[in-house]
Amino acid sequence: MQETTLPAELHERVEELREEHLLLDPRPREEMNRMVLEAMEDVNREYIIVMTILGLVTAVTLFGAWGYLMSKGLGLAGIRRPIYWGLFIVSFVFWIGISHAGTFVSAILRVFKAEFRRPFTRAAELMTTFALAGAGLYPLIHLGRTWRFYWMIPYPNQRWLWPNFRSPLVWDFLAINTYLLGSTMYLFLPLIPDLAMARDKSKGWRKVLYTILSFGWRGTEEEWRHLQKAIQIFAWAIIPVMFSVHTIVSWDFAVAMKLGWHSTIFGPYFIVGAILSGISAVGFILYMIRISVKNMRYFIRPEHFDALGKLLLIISMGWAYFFFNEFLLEWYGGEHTVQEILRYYTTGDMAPVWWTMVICNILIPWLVLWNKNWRRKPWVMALMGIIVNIGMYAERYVIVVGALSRNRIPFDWGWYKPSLVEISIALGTFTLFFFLYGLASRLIPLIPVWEVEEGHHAHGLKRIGKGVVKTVAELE
Amino acid sequence: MYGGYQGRYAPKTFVALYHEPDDAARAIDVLREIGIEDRFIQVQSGVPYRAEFLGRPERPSGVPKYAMVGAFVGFLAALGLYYGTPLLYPIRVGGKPLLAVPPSFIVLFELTMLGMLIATFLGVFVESLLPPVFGKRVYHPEVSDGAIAVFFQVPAHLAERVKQALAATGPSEIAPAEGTFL
Amino acid sequence: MQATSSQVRKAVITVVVLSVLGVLLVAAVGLYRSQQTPPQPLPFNHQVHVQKVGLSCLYCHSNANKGQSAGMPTTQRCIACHQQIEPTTEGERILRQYAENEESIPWVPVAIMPDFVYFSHQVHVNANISCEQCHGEVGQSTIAPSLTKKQNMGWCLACHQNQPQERVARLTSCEACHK
Amino acid sequence: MAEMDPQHTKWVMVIDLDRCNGCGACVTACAMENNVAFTGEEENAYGRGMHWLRIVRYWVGEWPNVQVRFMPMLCQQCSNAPCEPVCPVFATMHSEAQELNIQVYNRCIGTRYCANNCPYIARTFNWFDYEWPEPLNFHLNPDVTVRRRGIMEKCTFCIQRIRAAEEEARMEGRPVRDGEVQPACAQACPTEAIVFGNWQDPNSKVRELAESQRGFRFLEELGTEPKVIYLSSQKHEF
Repeated sequence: MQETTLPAELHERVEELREEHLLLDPRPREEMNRMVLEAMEDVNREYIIVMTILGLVTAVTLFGAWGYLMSKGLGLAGIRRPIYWGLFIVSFVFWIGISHAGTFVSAILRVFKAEFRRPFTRAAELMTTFALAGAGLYPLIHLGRTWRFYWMIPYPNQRWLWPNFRSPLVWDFLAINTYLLGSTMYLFLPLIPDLAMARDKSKGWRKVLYTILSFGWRGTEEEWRHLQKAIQIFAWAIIPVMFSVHTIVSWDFAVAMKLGWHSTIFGPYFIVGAILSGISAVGFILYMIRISVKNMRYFIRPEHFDALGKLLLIISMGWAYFFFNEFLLEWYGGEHTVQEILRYYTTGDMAPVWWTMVICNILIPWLVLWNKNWRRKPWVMALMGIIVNIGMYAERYVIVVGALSRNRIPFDWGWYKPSLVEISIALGTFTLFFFLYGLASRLIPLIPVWEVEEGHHAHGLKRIGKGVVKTVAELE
Repeated sequence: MYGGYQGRYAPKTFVALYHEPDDAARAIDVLREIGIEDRFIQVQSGVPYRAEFLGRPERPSGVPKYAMVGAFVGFLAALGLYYGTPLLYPIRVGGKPLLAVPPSFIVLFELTMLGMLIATFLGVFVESLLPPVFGKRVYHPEVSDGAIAVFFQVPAHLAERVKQALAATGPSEIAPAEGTFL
Repeated sequence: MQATSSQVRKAVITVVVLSVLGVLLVAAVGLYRSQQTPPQPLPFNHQVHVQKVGLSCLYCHSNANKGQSAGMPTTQRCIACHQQIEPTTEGERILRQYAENEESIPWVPVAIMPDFVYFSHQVHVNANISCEQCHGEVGQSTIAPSLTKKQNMGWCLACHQNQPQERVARLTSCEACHK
Repeated sequence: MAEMDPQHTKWVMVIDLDRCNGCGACVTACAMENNVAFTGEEENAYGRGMHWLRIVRYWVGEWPNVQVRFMPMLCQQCSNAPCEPVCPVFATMHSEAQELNIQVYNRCIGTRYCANNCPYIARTFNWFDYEWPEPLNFHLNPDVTVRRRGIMEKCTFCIQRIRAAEEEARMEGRPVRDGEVQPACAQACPTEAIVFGNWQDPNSKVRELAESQRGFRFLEELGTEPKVIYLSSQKHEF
């Protein structure tokens, strides 16, 4: 920011750096506030049409189909003996995976002080919350008797019965609730100052809404001190929670006696897979925000896609390592049933899905992401988001459905075809996610303005010899 | 504050608005030189500034204490649920002992973290006394535009002197303010 | 600013008060309805039969020590006594009508066993558990009774756990009562 | 008769594979006794049959010397059951006194985790509410719950018969006699391949048969400690 000390001949280079990096390109807070508020209040006709369609489609394909499923019985889904878990559990694991992006981008990058995170932490945290909202539906949807789900909650009752704390499903229940509550609070805390800003700047029903939601925030030294301390605690504490959530989801499979599931590497394998799909989904969401929400081209720039692309490449490599490790060890183990399962994956009926997974998760990312120019193109990263998520959906399909199709008694081998109701519900969660996200994009500031301004304060340019470099000051 | 004083000694609250932290820091020095104690000064800002930037007294936040208490409560709740409920009504499964230690770590971990996170969250509101239930508090809406608002309380007869002294620090506005600090 | 915050406060208070009232209303209606006795085909008086006449429970509910269900008295069993008594009450007149038409009395059961519960009166009666221990003081009621004791799973378990040590495991196992 | 502890029994089943000819009478009897629903031809072909007991059929040897073998497969009532710890609501649990695997239908919420974790694929799920159109409903056994949709179920060793025999024995003040309890499958087996009894009774027929040289337990290496003992003079291997 000390441009006065920079000589004129470096002007061009400085301009270049400004254009590249959001944090070197400060605009007055008022203008940023206005930009963010404009984005929120930009409820145009297109938006209303899209949201109406999304809402109606969700109501029919998700909730309508769910109601139909409940009224008739789970037989409407394509599951059968011995494939007792199907698309619902696949989708459940998938959405839990997506939900890891918010925490990863926000908490881990905050702990490691990765400055590029600043403008899109909230977009990622919103993803976490809504993906969890979608994921949380599946354990309910897939129950044979959804209306009895509350028996999993530990509460004193006339039956004198408690849930079985040995069951991985109860661990799931505890972990997902902890994560959902934790990540929602973690979304809300840094949002308070922005809501206070919105309160000061808006009128009508929005003013009432933000007055309630901002809890009378004023930005005093005390308030900031407590808020920052809390955010710090959250950032550190929510990381192990996030790791535990997907580990426990993987334990749903790994603790079972089922061959193809009983694997010691499933915990970290699932975590890396979750972050892989989550990070790539962030790329897709940022692209969507950039093209569809007003004023966002200033906040979300190629540098952010570049950074995400690098992360994605590393995580794709990590995923490939775990995948190879798992496959190789199972293969060398040489047990008959496992051999059959692996044959079923690679050359059997599951082969198209299995190879989709390999191509989408390893081949395509590795071929594309090494190139900086491609990484910097938002649409390329959006496409990567779709491709990697197709690959990750396929991975969960292979693990859940593939392993269940083969067991120790060949008489009981089976195949599985998702039914229309299942597919409809699975698609319905996607529309639900986009519907909620679209709603939130007009209700709360998508960009954490105060964090961006703080970033502006922290970043500067410094001349060294005949060049100019970026500097970062540690404010926190 | 200045409780009981009437007339020309009655306290009055003012706000001085700045756009640069340097100016705000100088203003606070000026106020202190005049003899206004730190507790009669309150700073509001749109981004967090560390206390040392503005030369304000450093005070630790109480939030970590909430976190620790919350974690402890969560831990106790988990202990009670995991080890207590099987004793209330024992149900055997799979030939396993009623009280098994290894799976308890999972329950203990999750509920400890849940307790900690909830307590931290609530701690912010309790510690900063949000939402305002004790009446109106001083506030300047320009704070959300990045301005730094320095609120101070002075006895009425000193108000003019303080205002004049502050004029040198380049505030964009000095005005009377309404409400309590809290 | 001032106006808005008071509006907000008003809105919040209204919502809270209304929802509390709503919950209370639902609870009150539920409580009231749960205390109603179902209408019976004739006003039967337990008190007269048990305290004045001195019948034992097994005289009418004669299957209680022989099988799972305690059984309701047949019309024949009622009329066996009542044909020797001049009908004075409304109930006795209705009883005669049933007897003349050779119909059984369509009693409305008060204690309904869910179909997933296995319960045998025989076992409990033979273990010397008095009827009142589970059914309460039915013998003192003057109308066809409502459930005087809340019978739910915890209530069953309270007794089953309170047994000689060597039998508790068997008595508290799920399959002891669930089928 | 030796002293037996009436508070503790261990019910076991012996299935003599050398005697089994795969007729399927046990499957039918089981369905009749336990109100097992008929799912219809189409559903059954899709793998939605509700049999608690099914005849696993497989071939041994190379063409033309192919032999067909049958193996009645049912819940093995494992002492160390993989299905039990995974149920979140204790719908499947272990009866300590009778050493049986219990499925409490009205507690089940239908996670189907137990079925995935069963190496014997012995559990079946109520995909729909099945109907017994008149006059089929007259065969329904009042001692067994009619399950509704979304519930997991499995072989119970005909617990209603065990309970009835135990109650009768208790009223008469004696232990249950060997052979007094017979599950429907054992009762229906024309070749008497299925024998049922109390392991705690040293003179019982099951005890005698189970100790024969031909005895083995299916997938014993998994450590599930099944309580169904198969007898075969040939090697059974998949």
